[in-house]
Order: sequence, then structure tokens, then C-alpha cells
Amino acid sequence: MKVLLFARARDLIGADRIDVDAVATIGELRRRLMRQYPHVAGLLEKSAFAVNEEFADDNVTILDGAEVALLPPVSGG
Amino acid sequence: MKVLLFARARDLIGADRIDVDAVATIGELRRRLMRQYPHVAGLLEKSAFAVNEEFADDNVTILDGAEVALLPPVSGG
Amino acid sequence: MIRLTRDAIDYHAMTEEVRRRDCGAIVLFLGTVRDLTGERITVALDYEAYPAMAEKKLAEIEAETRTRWPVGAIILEHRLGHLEVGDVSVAVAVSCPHRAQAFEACRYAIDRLKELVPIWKKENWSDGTTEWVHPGA
Amino acid sequence: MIRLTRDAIDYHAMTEEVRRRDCGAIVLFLGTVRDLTGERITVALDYEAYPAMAEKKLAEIEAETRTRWPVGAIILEHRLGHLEVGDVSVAVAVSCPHRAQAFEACRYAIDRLKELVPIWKKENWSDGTTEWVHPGA
Repeated sequence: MKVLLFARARDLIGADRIDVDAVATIGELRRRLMRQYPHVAGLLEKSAFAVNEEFADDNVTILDGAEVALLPPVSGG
Repeated sequence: MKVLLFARARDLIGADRIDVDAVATIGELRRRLMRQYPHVAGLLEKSAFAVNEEFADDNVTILDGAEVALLPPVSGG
Repeated sequence: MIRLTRDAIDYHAMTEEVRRRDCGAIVLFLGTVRDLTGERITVALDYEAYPAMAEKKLAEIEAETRTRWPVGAIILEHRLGHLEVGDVSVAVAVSCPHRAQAFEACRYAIDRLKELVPIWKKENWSDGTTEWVHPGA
Repeated sequence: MIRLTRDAIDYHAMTEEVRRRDCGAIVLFLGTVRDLTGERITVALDYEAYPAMAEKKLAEIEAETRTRWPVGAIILEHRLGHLEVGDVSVAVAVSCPHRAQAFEACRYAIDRLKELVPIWKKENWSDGTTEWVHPGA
């Protein structure tokens, strides 16, 4: 599955989308990314995720083909 | 002494300034005008006065040469 | 800055005038002539002022607002004379470092203006009658 | 109406667009790039968005605001890309029948925008360094 990256997360990981092995939930994805990118762990802990352009907390299930995005704390305005 | 009139008070009295015999205080002026213009008494009761462009309540003394104005409830904006 | 005017209020220019490099927030309020007041249809309004006192009170409101919030720039402008439906009768533009300040300062200034400044409006109703507006009287 | 744009925000046009005969109050909020954040000097900001979700969230905020207040018209617009000090990054224009409604609706919309919409800014400090702004992280 693909995960879209933005802002500092994208800069630290060095790509605007990454491929990760399929996981069942957002919580699992968060933990997987924290292991895979330990230098981004602090930001990952504070970040939100979106599934199909809707905020998704850790217990949300990721269905096949969903668009998943990692959203660091927003600062628009 | 002269009293400046505005809005409905001016229309009811029919002049934009009137001469009244000198009085000591705003309260006296208010009562005098209510006697002199009984058809304006209701509005006079609800109106403010100004002395030298400053709101003046009934116990304010009117000094010689002061600019006195009758101010019906305001509705700017 | 405060202004009474008989011309159309140039609120675009006002917005530009309050921009400041150290202010991240601008709030502009416009009061316009509405077509309905309750059930009655307004076709126009006439505004009159006690001009010298109105300018003095507007200047006091500017000063009070600057005391309470870190205002970069503030302009209060009120139009007088005959206004048609849709015309802008009053405009307040404020810049502050942060948005909460700008909202509060602008709201305070227009609330005080409506409470304190000796300006009166006369309704011109669609049935041809006119009526001075004196809240509470 | 909501818009993401890479061009300068035409907030004068927005102000005109929200004018309505049945609305006596317009409030316009502009967020501009400030030169100072705390002690540090900003020379520019770069804004990026997750565009599809940002548009979806902006549309939700418009709908929420219309549910809570009798909004005549509302426009939320956010600029993306490279902005210099003084540039307008975001604008919200609202018209309502009365002023309290217009102030509250505009304030609500910009507060929700800053809380919910996936847009991020990168500070370009005067010492040549850059830094993404992620409140609390």
C-alpha cells in the first residue's frame, strides 16, 4: 500500500509517497513507520492520518485500495 | 442659551436650534423643554444631552457659552 | 484614523491602508443598508450626524481600542447623507499581530460606534413614509 | 465557496462577491505573512497542501458555518506556494443579516480552517535556514 507524505515528514523520509506492506489498521501503520523510520518517530507520534481524505484514528481499518496519508500537525492560515 | 436639535427631535420641534432661557443644569433644561414641547416629552425622556460635545447627565451644570445639544437615542452604523 | 464622509466609503483602500509587516491579521467590517427590517421594506436610509461630536467620539473609540489591543492600524469611517439598499454606511478596518486581537478590536470598535456616536438614520419605507430610528424611544 | 490558489488572493473581489441585499453585515478576515515570529525574522513562507483533502475540509467548514449562522454568502480562500512578508495567505469573507452573526461566522470559519485543513507552512528565516511549522510536534 502507498502512503502520501507531506511537509517535515516528507523531507525527513525523502519521498512524497512510500510503499509499505499492507497493514490492517492505522495504529499498525503508525507503529510500522516508527520502526522503519526511527528518526521520524517523534513526529509520527504527534501526526494524524487520513484514509480517503478523512481523518482516521488508530483503530480505523485500512481497506484495499484506500488512499492513506500521513498528516503532521497542520499550520495553514 | 441655544440648544442644537437632531433627527426626530428636530423634525417634531421644527428647527435645528432653539433659544431657551438660561437654566442651571441639564435636568432643568430637560424639564423646561418637556413643558415647552409636550408633544416631544416621550422622546425627551429617552434622550441624552451633550455639553461641549461631551455626554452630560441631568446633574451637569451648564456654564455660560457652552454648546448644548439634545441627542435622541443614536442609530448610526 | 477616523472619517465622516458624504461620499461612498472606499473600503478597498481602507483594507490596504491598515496592512502592516508586523501584523498577521486584518479584520474589515462593513455595515450595509439592508432591504428588510422585520417585515418592512427599506428603500433608502438618510444618515445625519452631530459632526463635531461624532468625530470626537470616533477618535475616542480609536484611542480606547488601541489601549485594549495591540493595534497596528485602525480606520473607522461612517457615511452620511442618502444611501440606497446595498450601500456601505460604515466600515471599520483593523490590523493586529494575531487574529483573535484583530477580531476583538474590530468588534469592539463597531459596537462602541453604534452605542456612542451621535449619528442617526431615517428609514425610507417602501410605502413612501419615513421614520427616524431611535432605539428604545 | 472555497478556493485553493497559487495566485495572489483577490480579497477585494471576494468582498464584493459576498454582498447581499438582505445582509447588513460583512466581515472580511485576512491572514498575512508577518515579519516576526517571537524573536525570529521571517523573510518568506512556503505553503503546501494535501489539495483534495484540503478542498474537502474547506467545503465542510463552509457547510458547518452555514448550519450555525444565517450566512448570505461565504468564501474561504487559501494561497499555496511561496509568499513574501506582507502577502495575504488566507482570506475569509462572510455576509449575514446582522453583525454579531457575521463576526462569529467569520471567526469560526478561520479557527476551524487553522485546526482542520491539511495545509502546512515552512518558515524561511533570515539566517537562511528553513523549518516546517508543526504545532505541538
